[in-house]
Amino acid sequence: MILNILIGIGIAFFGFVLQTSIAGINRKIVGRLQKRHGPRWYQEFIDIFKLLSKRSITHGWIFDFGVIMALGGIIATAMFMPLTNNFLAFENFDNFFIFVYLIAVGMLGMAMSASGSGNPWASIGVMRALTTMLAYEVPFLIVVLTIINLTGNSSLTEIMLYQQASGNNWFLIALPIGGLVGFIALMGMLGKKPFETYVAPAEIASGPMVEYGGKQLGMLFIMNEISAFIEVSLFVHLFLGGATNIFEFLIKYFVVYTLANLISSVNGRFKIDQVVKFFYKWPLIMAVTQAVIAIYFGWVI
Amino acid sequence: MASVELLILFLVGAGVIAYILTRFNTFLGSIFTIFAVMFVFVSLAGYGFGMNMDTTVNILPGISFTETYLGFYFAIIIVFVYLMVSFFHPYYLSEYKYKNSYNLLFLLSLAGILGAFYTDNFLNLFFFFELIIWTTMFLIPQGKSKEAAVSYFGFSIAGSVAMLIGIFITYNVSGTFSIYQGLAALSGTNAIFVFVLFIIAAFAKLGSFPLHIWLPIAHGNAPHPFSPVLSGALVKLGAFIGVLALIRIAPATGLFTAMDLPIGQYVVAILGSMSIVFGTLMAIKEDDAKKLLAYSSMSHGGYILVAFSILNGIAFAGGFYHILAHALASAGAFMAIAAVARATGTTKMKELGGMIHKMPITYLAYLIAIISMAGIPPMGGFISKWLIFQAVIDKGMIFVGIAVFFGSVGSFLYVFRPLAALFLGQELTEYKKVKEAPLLMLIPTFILMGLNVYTGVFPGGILKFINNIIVELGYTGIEVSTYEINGTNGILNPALIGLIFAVGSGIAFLIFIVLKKSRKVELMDTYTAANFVHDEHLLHYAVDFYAPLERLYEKQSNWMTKFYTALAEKVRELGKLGKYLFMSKNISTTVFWIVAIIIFLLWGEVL
Amino acid sequence: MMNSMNNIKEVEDLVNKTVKVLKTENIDKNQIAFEIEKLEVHRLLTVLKNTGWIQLSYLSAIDWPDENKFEVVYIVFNWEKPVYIQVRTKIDRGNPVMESILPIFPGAKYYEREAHEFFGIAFPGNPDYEKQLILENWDDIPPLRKDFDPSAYSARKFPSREYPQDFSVKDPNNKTLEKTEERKKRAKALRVGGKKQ
Amino acid sequence: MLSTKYTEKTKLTKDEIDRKWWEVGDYFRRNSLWLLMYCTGCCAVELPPSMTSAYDMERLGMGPMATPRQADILLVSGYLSLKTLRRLIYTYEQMSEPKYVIGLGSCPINGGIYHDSHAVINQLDQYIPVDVYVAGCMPNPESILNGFVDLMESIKNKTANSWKKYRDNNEWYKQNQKDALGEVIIHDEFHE
Repeated sequence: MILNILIGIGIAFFGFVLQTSIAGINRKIVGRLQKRHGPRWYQEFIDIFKLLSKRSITHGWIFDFGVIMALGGIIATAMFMPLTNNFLAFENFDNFFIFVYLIAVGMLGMAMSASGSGNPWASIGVMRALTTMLAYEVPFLIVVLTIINLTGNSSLTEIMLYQQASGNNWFLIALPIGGLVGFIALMGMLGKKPFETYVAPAEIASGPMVEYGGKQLGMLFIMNEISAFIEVSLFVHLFLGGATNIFEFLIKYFVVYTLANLISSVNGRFKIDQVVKFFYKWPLIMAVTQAVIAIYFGWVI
Repeated sequence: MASVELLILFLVGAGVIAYILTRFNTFLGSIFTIFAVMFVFVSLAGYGFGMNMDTTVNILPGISFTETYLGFYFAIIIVFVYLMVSFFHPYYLSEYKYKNSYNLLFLLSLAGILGAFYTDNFLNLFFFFELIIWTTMFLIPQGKSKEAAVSYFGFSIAGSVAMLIGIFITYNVSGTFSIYQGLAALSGTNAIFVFVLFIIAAFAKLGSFPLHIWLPIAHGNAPHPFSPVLSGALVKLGAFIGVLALIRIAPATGLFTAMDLPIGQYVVAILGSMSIVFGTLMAIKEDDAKKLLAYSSMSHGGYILVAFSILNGIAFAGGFYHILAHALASAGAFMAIAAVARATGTTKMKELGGMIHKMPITYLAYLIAIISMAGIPPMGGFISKWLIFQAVIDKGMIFVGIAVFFGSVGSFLYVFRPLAALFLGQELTEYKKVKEAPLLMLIPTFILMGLNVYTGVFPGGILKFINNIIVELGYTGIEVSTYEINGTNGILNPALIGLIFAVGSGIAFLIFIVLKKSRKVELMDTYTAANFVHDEHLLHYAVDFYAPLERLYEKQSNWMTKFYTALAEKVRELGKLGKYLFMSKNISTTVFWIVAIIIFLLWGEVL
Repeated sequence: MMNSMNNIKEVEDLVNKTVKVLKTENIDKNQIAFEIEKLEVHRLLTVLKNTGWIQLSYLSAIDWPDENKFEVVYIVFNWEKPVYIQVRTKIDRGNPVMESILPIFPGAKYYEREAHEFFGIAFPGNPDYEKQLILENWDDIPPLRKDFDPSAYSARKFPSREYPQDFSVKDPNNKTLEKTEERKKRAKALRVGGKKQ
Repeated sequence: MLSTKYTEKTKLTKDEIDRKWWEVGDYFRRNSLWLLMYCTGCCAVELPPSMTSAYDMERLGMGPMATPRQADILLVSGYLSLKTLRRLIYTYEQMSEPKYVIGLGSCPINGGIYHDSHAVINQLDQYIPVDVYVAGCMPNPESILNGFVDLMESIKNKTANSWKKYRDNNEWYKQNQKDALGEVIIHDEFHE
């Protein structure tokens, strides 16, 4: 058990390092997109360690307890994440619902400490984050319902093996509409530009993060990176057939995150009720049609 | 060998003694009630688990008891909730008008519950139900709102009448009043008829979609210590009738081929999922914390209905576990709100804020309760939701799936609202002198916190007991080993999740401790874009927390209340017509109408 | 061009008809100023408002210390006939009191507060004209009066001290600058084929 | 174009730096300076060109941040009226340490063109300590970036300790602020 826990911590740390460096590379790509030089690739690391080295302020014990609970929840989720179809910390315990609901612990921790900081902007940011979560969660779970119904097993490694076994037929190809809904929901989960209403720096002064300074903000940045790692690797395992070796995983991961980031860098920002209206109009209809087609008529490409 | 009949008689006697004692001094009376309920709970738990309660009847005429796993499971949960709530009595009873009758009615309703779950005769079941309904009907207006009692009584009576008609139909079909032979003998159209009537009774007691109007009114305005009992325990009676209807009768209506579910079951599942969605939407809008938790009970009632309408072992396990998890979570949440209401006098979120600074333990109790309500891993709610998801996904029910997923994410939203508006945020000046709840009130909060965590991390023992119930109902249970639950398409190890969550939090705590200590700053010194704001009411964001979300469904939010007022209007007009016909001024018209009615009724018989 | 000329003519006849005009001044093609008695201001403003000059564009004052007078100016504007009318009156500087025009133009509330703050003119009839609006904790005579000396105030309130002559952070033994110079020279030399300029 | 000249580096004894890793933190603090977007005066119009493609401040690791809690640099861009100075001091005290102040333009140095006005202060240094001045009545983006490089240089040489100066002789600063502003935290009818 101790060895598994160590492997889990290794996976979580690997996820953090991977996501932070890819985010740094993406900042450079977006820089080049805007015809400017763009920062160094390890700029995200420097930002995080700079934050950890500053002396910050605290608004009471709930302000710190929430941040610890948030980072703890997210690290716990990342420890369950399989990287390739045979490399994971806890054998056949990587159930899909663990990821969806342990991220909710992270979200609850951050929400609690943000509204505990006593700043109205933080509470408004938390309200927007929860509303966005309500918006993108339902279509995503409907598509995952179809996937689990087809594969008959809700553990990520089984889903990977199912996709690799049937002639490497990824669910992105087998369920095209479902894959599209999954990607839109991924954009919502990552908080990328069209759905970035809860960290809107111009409107509500960076939302929930308004009162965080040195080390709390650094820990929240780490939490943000690891949750991005969880969400993107969930997408890779569910829709792109996971990976047989680590390099395949890295390539798929990089392609998915960069695509999401590029779309985000050319987009404006929705108002919060537009986000809810959008997600309950198109992605939900597409998810339901995909589910009906796949489960009842059995037309799976 | 504790005997059920003696327990009931003991409770009735204890009620009378409690009445006399509370008349003499409320504190003493309430302490006596606590010991009475504790005695019942200990004897029930001691003998009940081994299924060797003595069910012989020698004093009470015409009453007969049998012992079933199902009945015991419900009884032990409800008696436990009663025990937890009775710790609150000493501090609340002093301000109620009829305080000495409070303890009496409290113990009488407990006697009714014991009887209801142990009887095997339909009439006794109905009699004990009426005992519970009447006692709670007198308890609710102590919270100074007559309308709550009227609406509660109206809907409960509608449910009981439907159940009574069902009982009479089973009687003239099967010839006996015994529950198990009676239901087994039903078949064909009679079965469907009784199924529908029992479902109406279940919906009325559970407060599910079509008959949910009374839930927020009754729970919202009930006296503070009684609403945890109302929503934690009494809603479970509806679940009990639901089990009788959905599993015992399970009429062989036409099969719904795609999901191989009988049509009746699927309709109940759809109604259950509608009550989840409407409960969540109404709860997000609600401003009073107790009404909000009432709507959450409505949505969790929907989960229980969906679980029981899918006919396989996984769904039943999920349903029964959800009954336990919801009972503990909503009792804990309501008691936290009651503690806040005692300290500040109001439960409106507009007027409250920053209660965490003076009542941290109540805050922790509420936090753990809502983590379980939202179905988040380390707590019990997650296990039951996971089991229900397994069942819904296996059956491939998409629209029920939408409602179930919407409910689980939505429950995170509306349970967070009181947390943010009531407990966190700026500390308002008028609540600066508020003190933490007294020690006696904190004992149940600690116990409930521990139980919520226990049911979430070690569900093995409880699921094994639930397997007995499922086998007793005639379905195959789920395989549960000490640490793992294997559903049909996945394995879950809740102890491992709890451990890993602890490891993760340990790492985060380590990072936090290693780094430099941060400077304590009081709450008013926040970033207000350099404005000098001196009034913390301006900095506390509590009023209509999810405003953009509420705007989306503002107009459609009171359809059901409009429907019921229209219905009431129709009944009043019918009454006026009757009055006009029969009580008109000249006698001749009334006599004529009476004679005409008699002739019409006897038309078939005489001629 | 044509209609704006006769607009001015109409305005002049209208104002001359209602009040005794002391002086008129044609500022530019659609703005005209009238100087009238202090008591007739309210009457003229109500007449102008009824005939279309519904917007009070600005209210302020000018300080004439040598005549010992404050000149209060009201600028009203008409949306149909685009003509600005300035109504000017002279009030005593020693005890500057001017009835408030709140009943005619409610918008004048903040203008009057500002005029009071910067000139010290009292506006009875405006309930909160004494409240401070722009200057926070002002502790001197109203600043826009001519006898107020801002540079003296600035010297008194905001002292300044001598900076050390060379304030810089460059590190002398920082060789990066010489290195970049040589690199630039070499690059230029390469461009011209190594020949020394 | 050298914007400023060099003076003697102050000798820093070991016990002044509280913990050894504080110096390691200097590398990170130097290469990721976050700017508080608090555009107080007219020099703020020079910031967008220094962020976009021609000068690109992000390659130095610098970027705009919305709140003082998260920011390292307080950029005083241009003249400071009395009311803005009150809010600036309040924001400066909300920033997390170590924090730096950059004075853009000539107004923070000697009041610039508003030196004789009753509403504008003449020297910013009297009220909050300033690390780097960038002179010029609206300095062009190149000199602004040069100022940023100067700040990074002074962090490297550990001479950018204005926040320590503010902490150590707080009374002197507070006294100056009281003389000029009367009182920093004020009550007005709009926020009661």
